Amino acid sequence: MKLQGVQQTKWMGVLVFALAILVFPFIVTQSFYLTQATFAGIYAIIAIGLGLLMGYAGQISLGQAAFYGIGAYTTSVLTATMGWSPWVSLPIALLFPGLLAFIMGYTMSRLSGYYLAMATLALGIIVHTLLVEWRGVTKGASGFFGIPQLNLFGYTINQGIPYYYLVWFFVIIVLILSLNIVHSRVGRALRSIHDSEIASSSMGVNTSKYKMQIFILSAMFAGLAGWLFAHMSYSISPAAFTFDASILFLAMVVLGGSGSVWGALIGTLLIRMVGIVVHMLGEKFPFITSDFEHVIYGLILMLVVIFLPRGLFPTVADWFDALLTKRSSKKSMLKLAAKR
Amino acid sequence: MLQVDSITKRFGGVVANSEVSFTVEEGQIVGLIGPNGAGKSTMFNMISSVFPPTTGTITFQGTRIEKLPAYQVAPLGISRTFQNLQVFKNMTVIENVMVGQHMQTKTNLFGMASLLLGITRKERKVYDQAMSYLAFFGLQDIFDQKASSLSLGKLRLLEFARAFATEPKLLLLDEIAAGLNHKETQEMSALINKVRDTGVTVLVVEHDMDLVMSICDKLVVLDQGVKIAEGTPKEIQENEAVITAYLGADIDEEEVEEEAI
Amino acid sequence: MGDLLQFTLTGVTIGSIYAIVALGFVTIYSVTKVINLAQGEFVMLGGLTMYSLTSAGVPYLLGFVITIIVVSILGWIMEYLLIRRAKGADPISLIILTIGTAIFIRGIASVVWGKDQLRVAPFTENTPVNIANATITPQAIWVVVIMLLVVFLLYILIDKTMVGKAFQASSVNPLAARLMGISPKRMSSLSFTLSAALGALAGLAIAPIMFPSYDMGTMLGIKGFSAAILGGLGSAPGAVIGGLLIGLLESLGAGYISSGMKDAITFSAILLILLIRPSGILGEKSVGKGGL
Amino acid sequence: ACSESVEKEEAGKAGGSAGSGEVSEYKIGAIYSKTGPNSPLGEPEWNATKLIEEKINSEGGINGVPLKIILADDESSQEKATQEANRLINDEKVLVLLGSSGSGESLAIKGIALQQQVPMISAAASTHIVEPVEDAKWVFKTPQSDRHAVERVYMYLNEQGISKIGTIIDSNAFGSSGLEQMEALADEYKIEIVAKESYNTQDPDMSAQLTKINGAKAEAIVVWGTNPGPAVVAKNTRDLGIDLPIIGSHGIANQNFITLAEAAAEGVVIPTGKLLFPSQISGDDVQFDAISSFYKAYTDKYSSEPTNFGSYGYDNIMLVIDALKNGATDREAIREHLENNITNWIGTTGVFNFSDKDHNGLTADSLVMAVVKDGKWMLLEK
Amino acid sequence: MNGDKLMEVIDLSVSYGPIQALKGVSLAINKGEIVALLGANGAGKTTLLQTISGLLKPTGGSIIYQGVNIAGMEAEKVVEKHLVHVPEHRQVFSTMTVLDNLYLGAYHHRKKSKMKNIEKNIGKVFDLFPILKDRKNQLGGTMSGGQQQMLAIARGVMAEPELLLLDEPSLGLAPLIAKDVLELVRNLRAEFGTTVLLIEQNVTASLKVADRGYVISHGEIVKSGSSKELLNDPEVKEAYLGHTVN
Ligand SMILES: Nc1ncnc2c1ncn2[C@@H]1O[C@H](COP(=O)(O)OP(=O)(O)OP(=O)(O)O)[C@@H](O)[C@H]1O
Ligand SMILES: Nc1ncnc2c1ncn2[C@@H]1O[C@H](COP(=O)(O)OP(=O)(O)OP(=O)(O)O)[C@@H](O)[C@H]1O
Ligand SMILES: CC(C)C[C@H](N)C(=O)O
Ligand SMILES: [Mg+2]
Ligand SMILES: [Mg+2]
Repeated sequence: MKLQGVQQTKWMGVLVFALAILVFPFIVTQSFYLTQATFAGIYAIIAIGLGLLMGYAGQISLGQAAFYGIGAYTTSVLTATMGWSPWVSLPIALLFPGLLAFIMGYTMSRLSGYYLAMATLALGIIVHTLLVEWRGVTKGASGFFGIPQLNLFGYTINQGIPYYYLVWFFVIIVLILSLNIVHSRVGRALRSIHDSEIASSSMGVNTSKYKMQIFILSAMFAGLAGWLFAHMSYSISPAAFTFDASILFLAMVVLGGSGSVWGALIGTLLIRMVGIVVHMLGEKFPFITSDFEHVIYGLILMLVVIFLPRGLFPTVADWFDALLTKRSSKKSMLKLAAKR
Repeated sequence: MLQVDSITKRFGGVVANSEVSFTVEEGQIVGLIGPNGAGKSTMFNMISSVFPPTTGTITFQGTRIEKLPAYQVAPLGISRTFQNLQVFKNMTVIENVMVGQHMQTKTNLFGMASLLLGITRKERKVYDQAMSYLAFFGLQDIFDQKASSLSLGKLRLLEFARAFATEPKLLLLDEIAAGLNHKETQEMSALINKVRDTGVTVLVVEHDMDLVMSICDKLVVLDQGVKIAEGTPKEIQENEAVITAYLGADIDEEEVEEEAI
Repeated sequence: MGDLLQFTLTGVTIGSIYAIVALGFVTIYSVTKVINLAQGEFVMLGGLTMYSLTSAGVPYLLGFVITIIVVSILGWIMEYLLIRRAKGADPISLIILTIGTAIFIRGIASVVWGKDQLRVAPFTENTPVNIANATITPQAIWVVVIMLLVVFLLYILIDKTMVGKAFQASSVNPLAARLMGISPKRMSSLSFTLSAALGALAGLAIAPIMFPSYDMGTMLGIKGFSAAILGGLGSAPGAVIGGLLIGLLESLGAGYISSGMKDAITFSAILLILLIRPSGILGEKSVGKGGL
Repeated sequence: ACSESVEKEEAGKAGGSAGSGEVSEYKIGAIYSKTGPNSPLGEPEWNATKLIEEKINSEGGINGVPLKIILADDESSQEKATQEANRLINDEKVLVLLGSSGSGESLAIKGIALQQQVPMISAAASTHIVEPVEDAKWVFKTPQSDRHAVERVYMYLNEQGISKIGTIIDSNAFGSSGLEQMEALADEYKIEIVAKESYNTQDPDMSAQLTKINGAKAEAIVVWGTNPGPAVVAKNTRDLGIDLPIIGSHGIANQNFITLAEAAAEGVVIPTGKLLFPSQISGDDVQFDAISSFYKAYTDKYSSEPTNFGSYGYDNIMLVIDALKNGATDREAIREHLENNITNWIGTTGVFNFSDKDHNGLTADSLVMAVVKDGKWMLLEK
Repeated sequence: MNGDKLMEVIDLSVSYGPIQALKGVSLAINKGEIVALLGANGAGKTTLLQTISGLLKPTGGSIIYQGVNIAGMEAEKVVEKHLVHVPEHRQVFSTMTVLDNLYLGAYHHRKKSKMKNIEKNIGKVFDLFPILKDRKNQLGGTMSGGQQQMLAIARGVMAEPELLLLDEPSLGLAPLIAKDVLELVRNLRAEFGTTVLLIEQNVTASLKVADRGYVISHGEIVKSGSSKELLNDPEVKEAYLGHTVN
């Protein structure tokens, strides 16, 4: 059902995307790319949640890695130390980050802007410190090891194609969930908060409730990613859940475009791609080392913000729209132009 | 319907409102006027619960509202527009109005996320309803434009339409005609009347005396935070205190004319 | 008791380092509303440039001056090439822009200076001074002195001069500022140059203490940012209070509670303070009636 | 990311893989942290590996089959290590995986090696890499474990008659697993840890922690970390006028520590492999030949010191070559060979005795104590 | 009061992207004149003022001010020529005090050590708007709508304008004050010979203070004449006054 003038989910897009996911391992068979794609999926889940938080609740989080880490450590402790089944620990790995977000969100509701960013940064650092110091539970800085693999119907989900499908299965679920939220009345309400919080509250939108819900949801997404990451790896360590990781997630969202769910996904893939391209260049030209990767990575961040301030996806989507509407009417072209 | 009872609001040393009381009866158009800084917007903000009064009570249809958060006042049936426009710039015209209808449907974030197909039917209903509101305000032709591309006059209308879409019982309009020229102001007057005729009570703040005098059933006049008069437009126009504080004598129009050139 | 004094001296030293970095944040923020997360990289460049100059045999004082000039120029370039072109991007994107810049600078620095920590000589003879059973090195005293000097000058500049008002005006309302004859672009580039100079100064002051290396900027950036926020964004005295507070929390936390938990202690305290004062210790509550 | 393999695609197909029959080359994968924070470790390991590859191939390979080592850089990141491990095992079909330099990365790879049943030899310190052995069937390692280093330090302390120590560790993986071992072995060596402090790698000042250690009446300060932390510790200790002996870890067995700490470095004692000062090793040491020939070859080629890390890289590849030479040419056979046939095997790190109970195969004797004297590391005579 | 041209706008064009907002506007203002600019919403009035003051760059045409073409000159340079623009929507510095706002109005002649002059001017604007004096330490953004408008005008006066561009100065002002503001325009001229270009939605009132007026529509000047002429022009009445000729 097409409602003109209203943002709606393009189910066609989701379908095409899902198909692409499905056939990817048949086209690209190298294990290297498959691992890359699996990691990309894990990060995409975090980025989509963070994108909701940034683009729709208008909040920045400099500590998303904390929730990711809590998800990963929760399931690691429950399965490796306490012997639970990973499937039973999955809800707990979502619950804990969500709960923390709830408590944090509750106390942080008085903060805004950079002060809120500071609070999330603090959260990230506190959680990281606890992961390092609470050695009795987390086994400290050298990391938690011996995390069991996932089993499904007696079949072990190994790294490689099985894990790739598992991860992307969850990505698609998260994607659909998020698209639904964004294109519902709640999403609309959230977008309105972005433009004028005061006006939306006088429309009866309970802004702090929605912000809180999104914060919790994004934390749970990160927790899910943590769960996936833990059971893929034999060991995890606090080093994966640092400020740098939080920044990386942020960069993914901004690159892709924080105003859209697809943007976060695209941004994630893009960042992975940069890594791969530099890796390949490195094989051709030995002087391109990983140091160079950072230089190029920094460069790309700079260029995107300067030339595509809204991020990659919305800009490209607009070009696309413009192309499509070109023939339909001159009027809409003018409208588009006026937007610029 | 609305009862404002000895409201005082202080900002540090500044007393924006002092012991102000007045009532608004159902179905009326009431004007709140007074010189700049009299405390009109402050009063509006307290009625719509943007911030609470320092002392005093505000009762709306029997409910005390002065301490409620803003989003809880809206469901009771109070809606408002803003002196400095607060449209949702990055949304289309119809989406703006649909946010206005936020309260007409329920379902929270998690319920929403899990519903796949059910929502579209509901969406359709909201959409059609929004369209009819737009038609009411003459905005139907530009329903899919981004709000940021509209001219000032249209923006004022959009704010109005959005506030109306919350299906309020009481509508607060803060300088809704500011920046409109004479002709547009007249159109706005007509629209306010039309809205009242649908059964909505209206409270307006406005400096355009032509508009105020022509549509209001009752006027409340503030000056430096204090209520100095209350009555029908006719009474107010003749009230000495109001003339010296606010309206100014009509005679000087001719003076100006003589001096010119 | 002697311990307390020692912890306090140490806290003040570390805190002063954070404070100088925070002052860089404040300088840029108060003009452009940009949070420049590459501020730590200016500090790093200051330390490493000085290293290269002194090891090339440039006299100490001359090296000092050249370092500040070189880094200032880099700050100016950053503003001219990047920030200016990204006007219209929202604050989050701008943060990402500065992060991108930081990563870029760090990458280049690791190619130029390698990855090892380097040693830079102290300003003066560095025999520790004994104060009632506690010691402090002359270089640490230099750090504190420089910090105080900087905050004093900044305070005068921002709060007492027309330039300071112009700084603020360009950030509050650039359009109106232009109509008053203030060029927000010039102010923006001035603020970046100035804060790069501050960064370089910080780098010079702390290089003899903490062995500069290409990756020192991140930590300093985080702590400086935290100090600036804690003090109340945009307030120079606030940045100093924030920096000293964090330094003291760290050293007292490490001294009396647990050095492993010192970051958790410090940042929990920051959270707590923000809950009580949501706009930082000296921060103004954001004003403007919005649409009311 | 830089992986030094030429004609990779081709080789992947030709495959010197686990299969038997006519083999064109032996393919080995090595993941070392050539860049990132662990680069001081990874760089010499990487160099040593290349050195051996060239040497073997110039001598006509192993039993006529050339050796092909695919080197990969994990940039000191677990995630990258995982990706590279998957690539080397599945795409390149290597026989053995070497690396990585850091404990965290090694543990990450360990999971994959176990899943895919590929023998792996790590160059990192943590004991968890090979313990418990039941959970490390395919995993071996050559560097002395933290346990060895701590044992060596404790032996030294006992000799000196010091029984109360204050520890200060880097709060990263290296430091904390050092502390873990210090705690675990304290009773056995009758050492009392009177203060446990830590710092973050980039912290500018550690006076607070040191004041606390001093106040706790420690008789020595043990600092477990890599540069620059220990240099700051040394400097702060001397600036504070604290007159306690400082004992470091093998993590600072390099000249840079001395460059940074300057005068404060004087007298600092550490446990280290012998490769730190080949010229000071006595001629009758069983490792003498191995160490001096490797040292010479390395310094000739790279004109830099191989450091202890070079020795791990060297031993790792040499162990594999030993297996191949002895006809163990598939994954399972190499594992069997490493577990069963490495006894009294002389490497540059130490003398190895692998078994199904011990996949590290070293004792604390493989470490010696060194002290800074006149700006140089010197062997500490007993 | 005639002949001595202070500013002449010749064939000025301005575009927002593909949309042309001004299409060859020409007008002239003599020294000491008060000129009204009339036009419907979106006609291009604000655009014209912003182009004159340098906030917008024209795509064509010239603006000769005191014999110099200032078209395309940066806004911050234009104001140094004592060509001062009081913009639409007040644009006060919301987080700065009233006093700081006023000081900034005089920013462009800070160098000539005219501090004494500045103090004098502040006294003067305080006389004009006593509320500003009472609230001199209140933050601009917390003032009421009308108070902010007064502050914006006062800030403009602080710049010692020779040519003052006023964009809807009485927007949101109470009727009494609105009259005062128009009165002020005449006082400025009387006292300092300030020339004024004025935009007002209240066409009658603005034509009453102005000597002459221009009517702009869809980016083009469609009419001009003395205030009397325009006031009595049937088309003007029809279009802007809303009531038909009686
Ligand atoms: N946050 C605040 N801090 C200090 N004073 C304030 C604040 N908000 C409003 N005021 C003062 O309170 C008084 C009332 O302001 P209010 O905005 O209600 O006036 P108003 O009647 O709406 O005027 P206008 O017609 O000019 O919009 C003014 O003197 C104003 O300066
Ligand atoms: N930033 C902008 N981007 C695109 N179009 C614009 C922009 N600003 C103004 N316009 C368009 O330019 C035209 C002239 O606008 P302008 O603001 O000059 O009108 P005005 O006469 O001042 O109207 P008002 O009485 O509403 O203030 C209008 O059609 C408007 O939509
Ligand atoms: C310094 C080294 C001994 C570190 C060690 N390889 C590790 O586990 O990280
Ligand atoms: Mg008001
Ligand atoms: Mg206008």
